[in-house]
Amino acid sequence: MIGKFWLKVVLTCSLLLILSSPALADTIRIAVASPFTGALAAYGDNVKAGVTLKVDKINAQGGIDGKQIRVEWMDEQCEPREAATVSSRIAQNRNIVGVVGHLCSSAHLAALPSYLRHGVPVVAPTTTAVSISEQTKDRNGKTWAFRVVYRDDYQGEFLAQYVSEILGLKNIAVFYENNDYGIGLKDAFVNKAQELGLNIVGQEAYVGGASDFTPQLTRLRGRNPDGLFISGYYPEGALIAGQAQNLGMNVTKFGADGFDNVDYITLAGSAAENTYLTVPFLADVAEGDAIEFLENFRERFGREADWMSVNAYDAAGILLQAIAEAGPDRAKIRESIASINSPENAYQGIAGSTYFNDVGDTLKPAFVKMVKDGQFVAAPVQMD
Amino acid sequence: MNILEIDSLTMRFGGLLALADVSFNTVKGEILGLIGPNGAGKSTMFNCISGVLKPTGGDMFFETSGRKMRINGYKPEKMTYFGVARTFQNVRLFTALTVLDNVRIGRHCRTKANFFGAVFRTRSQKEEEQKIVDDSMNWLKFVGLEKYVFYTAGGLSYGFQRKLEIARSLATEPSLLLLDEPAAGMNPKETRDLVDLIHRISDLGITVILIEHDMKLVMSICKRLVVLDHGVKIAQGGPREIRQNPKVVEAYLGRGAADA
Amino acid sequence: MNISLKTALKYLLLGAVLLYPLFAFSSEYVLHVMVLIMVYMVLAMGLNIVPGFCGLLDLGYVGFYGIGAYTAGLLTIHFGLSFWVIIPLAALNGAIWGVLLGAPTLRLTGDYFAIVTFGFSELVVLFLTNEIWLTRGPLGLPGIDPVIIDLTWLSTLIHPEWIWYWEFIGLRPYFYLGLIMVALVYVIMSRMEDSRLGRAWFAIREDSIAASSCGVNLLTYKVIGFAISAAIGAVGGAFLARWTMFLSPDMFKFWESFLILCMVVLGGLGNFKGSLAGAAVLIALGEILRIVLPQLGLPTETRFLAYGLIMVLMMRFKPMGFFPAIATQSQKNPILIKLKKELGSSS
Amino acid sequence: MFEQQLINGLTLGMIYALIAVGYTMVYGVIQLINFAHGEIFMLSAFLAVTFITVFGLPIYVVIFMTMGCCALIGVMLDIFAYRPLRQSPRLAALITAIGMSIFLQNLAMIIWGSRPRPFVQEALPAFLRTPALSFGEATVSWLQLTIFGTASLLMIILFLIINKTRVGTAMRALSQNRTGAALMGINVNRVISFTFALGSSMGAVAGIMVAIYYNTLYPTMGYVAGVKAFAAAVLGGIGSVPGAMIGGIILGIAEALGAGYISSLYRDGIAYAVMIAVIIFRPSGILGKSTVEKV
Repeated sequence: MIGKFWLKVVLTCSLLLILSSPALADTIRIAVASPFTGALAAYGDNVKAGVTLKVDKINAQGGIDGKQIRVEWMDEQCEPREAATVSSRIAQNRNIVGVVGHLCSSAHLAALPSYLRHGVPVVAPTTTAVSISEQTKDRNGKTWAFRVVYRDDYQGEFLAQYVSEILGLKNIAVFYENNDYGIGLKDAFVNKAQELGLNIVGQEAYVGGASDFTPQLTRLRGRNPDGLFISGYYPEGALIAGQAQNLGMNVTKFGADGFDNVDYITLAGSAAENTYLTVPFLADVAEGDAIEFLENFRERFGREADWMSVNAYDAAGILLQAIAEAGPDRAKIRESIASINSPENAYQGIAGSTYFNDVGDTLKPAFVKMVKDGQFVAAPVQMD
Repeated sequence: MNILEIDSLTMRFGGLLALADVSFNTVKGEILGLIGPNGAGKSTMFNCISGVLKPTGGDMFFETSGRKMRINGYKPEKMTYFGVARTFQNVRLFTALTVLDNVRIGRHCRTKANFFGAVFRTRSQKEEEQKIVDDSMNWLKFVGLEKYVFYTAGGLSYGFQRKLEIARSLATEPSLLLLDEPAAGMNPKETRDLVDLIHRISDLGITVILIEHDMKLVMSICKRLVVLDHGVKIAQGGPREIRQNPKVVEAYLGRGAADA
Repeated sequence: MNISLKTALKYLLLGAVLLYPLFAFSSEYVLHVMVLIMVYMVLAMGLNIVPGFCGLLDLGYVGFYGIGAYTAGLLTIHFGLSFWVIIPLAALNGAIWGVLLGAPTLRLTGDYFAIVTFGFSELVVLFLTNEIWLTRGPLGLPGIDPVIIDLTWLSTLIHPEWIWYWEFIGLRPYFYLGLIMVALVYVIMSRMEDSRLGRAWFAIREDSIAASSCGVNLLTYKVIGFAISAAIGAVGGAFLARWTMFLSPDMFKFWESFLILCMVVLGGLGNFKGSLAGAAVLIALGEILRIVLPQLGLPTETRFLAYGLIMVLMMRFKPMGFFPAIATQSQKNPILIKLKKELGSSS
Repeated sequence: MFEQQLINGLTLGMIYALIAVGYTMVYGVIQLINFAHGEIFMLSAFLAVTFITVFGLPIYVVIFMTMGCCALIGVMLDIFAYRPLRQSPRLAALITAIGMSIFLQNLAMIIWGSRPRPFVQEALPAFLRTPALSFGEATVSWLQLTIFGTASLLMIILFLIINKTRVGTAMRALSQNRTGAALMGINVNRVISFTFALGSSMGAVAGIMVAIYYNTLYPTMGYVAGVKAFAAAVLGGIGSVPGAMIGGIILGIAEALGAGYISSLYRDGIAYAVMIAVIIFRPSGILGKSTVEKV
């Protein structure tokens, strides 16, 4: 029996070896690590769509140095442990020269050690957690991980300022998702809001994946706020908006980039009206390549692109530009990306120009959108 | 002198009165027969004595290590520890385990190795294991199953399963053994072996209470009988008295039979 | 002759696996999967005690795994305790929770127990998620130190110049540490199985009423079994914490309990050696499906579908798993080998 | 605010009660925790939306069609997954139930995708969203009233079926003693199938109501709702149908008040904690009765 068991182990291992062995070398391979299954698969799809458009575009133009780009889609379900497995697989496969990913900050944090140890350049399209900034350098002080999105503290502060100065609200109820994103965003918002003299009338938390928010909303309603800050993602946000409406809580709602998905309006229906949100990308102020991108996206996927797709498109663009400059070599690609460090040599993507600081973070302006007549439109007043 | 005293024992299941004010004694060393038609409350009586059921009224006293104590409400494992062992009407063996393992489990309450002994294989644990095997083998030889030590219990014939169950209960070193229909389903040869086995058990000084429908068997080995019917004790005495007791005849054969 | 060839082959394979990390061609990914398999081997062996040995469905095993992992993580971060001190502490903490949960609930029938354990593991996840002051909640617990072997105190005694301080970097040391852990748990399991304790468990599983009339205290032995199982789960968790160096409550969702239960069922309820195979097969299957399914044009969800189906079909056609033998360890006990010889010579 | 929390809790409780009767009836007749019951609840929501969007049927027809479909799924579940295991140890049946639950959940994910989707609002009468009653700060919407009404009506029908019909009598007989019932000429398998059908169709209505009430449906929705409904069944005394109704309502209110006044983050924990406490301190629940194993 023991013999049988070990036989199985060895067979399995050899099978895995075969499967992970190098393929033909006339392609350049990059990996995209995101959740493609599980609760957050919907977001992963957005990233996939953005990267697909970029890669197909480059391939249609003849690839890089005549080599086609092949993308390995790595599903990590937004779970840290899975992400650690996936990152070690990517790091191990020397044919993969760079990564676009991960989607979730927690998965990204779990995956980073492997990338740093083995020297794999990573460009993250959507991870906004503040703590990532401390984990991007390897032992020799080289930055391997970059992100093309602003940090939570920035958009939280931005929102507080916008709410106070542009919307002119006074009494804010805060409803946040109890996770890294929701808490990080909320803390930055609350600090800045108090600094600005806003009155935070109540803070309530919810758990991701819940469907009934009435108990907390009932409590918040009792404090008579004139604005409701929902610090979380759109699936819960849409339900919260709807249930707030059912409870007769007709206040201005606002959220951050987690709300930027047309499904927010589909799910919340009329309750979505009068919701403001910050986004790293605004279709209405798009120009040039961005307009072309949006049209291509609509044509290809039959839905409107959201900022995740846009950022994924740009992240892939930065990685591929570095590959084109430095060739398929991980260390050289890293150097090429790290050299994009000032406004002068910034990467011109569809979400504006991107350049990185020492820890791979980027400074990008935030835009404000709102829901009006069942549509996302640019808010009448933007803030710089 | 009495090893077990049952004093107006009552067992009620909701509206059903399974045992009503039953009293009898068991003398140390005897083979007592507990008989009665189906549904008379015999197995319920065994379940009360062995701790599987907690009686709703009355008292049970049992003599253990020279002391008489009230045993109402003790758990089965405690009763086994006190010295009451039993078999079941429909054999209950650990069918997936070997014959030897079944008997070794019977030694459980007389041994004491714990987790640490098991993991570190201490000297005392090893000695105890050796002793468990030796004792178990002795009991298997006693019932005549020494050829089937490594068979799976579920694979044995019905008669052998009965014997194994007896061996397992003997392994707990009882002073009182409750046998619930041990001869059911046995052929005449096996029944003869069983009679011999019960005598040999009695010779070891173990008191036996026997539930049995085979009247010939009961009458031949029991000096004293207690008869239950519908939860009530209707008679008590030697085989001859019982056979002639009109109440007993009526209970077994129905009203009118005694008059005829 | 035939047997010796088989044995030789067995040791050859074992040797190949043992030496695998040292070969130049060894892949970090395969190593990672192998270490993961080892973690699940430990978990599956530990879980097997409850449904396999005692016949009770435990749907909350992952709760103890999580308790062990967070115990290890927090003790490392806040007190900098050594891995070797943490392992027994984590096991103890797991066992304590096992007793606390088991003692009041194990007197109930198996179905109630199943649902209580399920509720417990969900409560553990809720606790880990919501008690941010302690666990940092969904942010996860990063920055756990790797395993360190620190023998500097010894080297100062022998030769002060020597630095005996070894930090586990990469997967190779964890591979061997994992092997040692699996081996230790294996030995503990085999010794428990072939003992008064193991026999009592099997008796409970086979027929609890007969077991109690053999003098087995049902509650005590169920609680002992549950606590030991919990302790083994916690050890697996502690290893995980020091290996991945990152913990988050998501890692301990119900799905994990189901996966481990799948391994136990596949390998055979009550056969802890089968659990080793179950763990290896299911983890490897997951990795293979991750690659194969998209190439067949199937969504990756299909693999979860497959696990559910495997369970249903196993129960229908092979309820005892692929390796149904139970309580076989005693056959290797010298006492029984001797007995067998005696019986063989006498007949 | 308290009144509002109470009303919200009551609505929630009515829905739990409808799911819980499915658990409790199945447990009554075959002593099995049918973990896949929550998945039937989830499937009903998806089926309803599919019927509306694909076939354009009106909501009243869809409700009955979905009830029928779910009843069928419940019966199939019993016939293909559980019936072959009637004589097996209970562990095997329990593991099968878990396996079926995971299987159905992932099947739904493959068919309909994992994205949450809204219920088709256009299919509903518009007045449902408007307030029906209001006292003090609290309001009751027409939707909530409809849920109370439908759930109460179904409970009464269920009660009549169990207590006044032949098949109901057979169900009760079966939960007392299966062998005895079979000897009395009851077709055991048919009664069990009927029980699954009845429980599943109740769960189907609950599924549609939840999808409408929260305006969302997703493949994992059956998992948490199912466990909470089971907790309600345990609270009321498993095997007892009135118990499941009472348990559901109590749990719904406890959850709403607990989330409102104690901790919203532990609201799921409230159900689990209640369940564990009941199982430890009063395993027979509010209306259940304890049973003794026959030796």
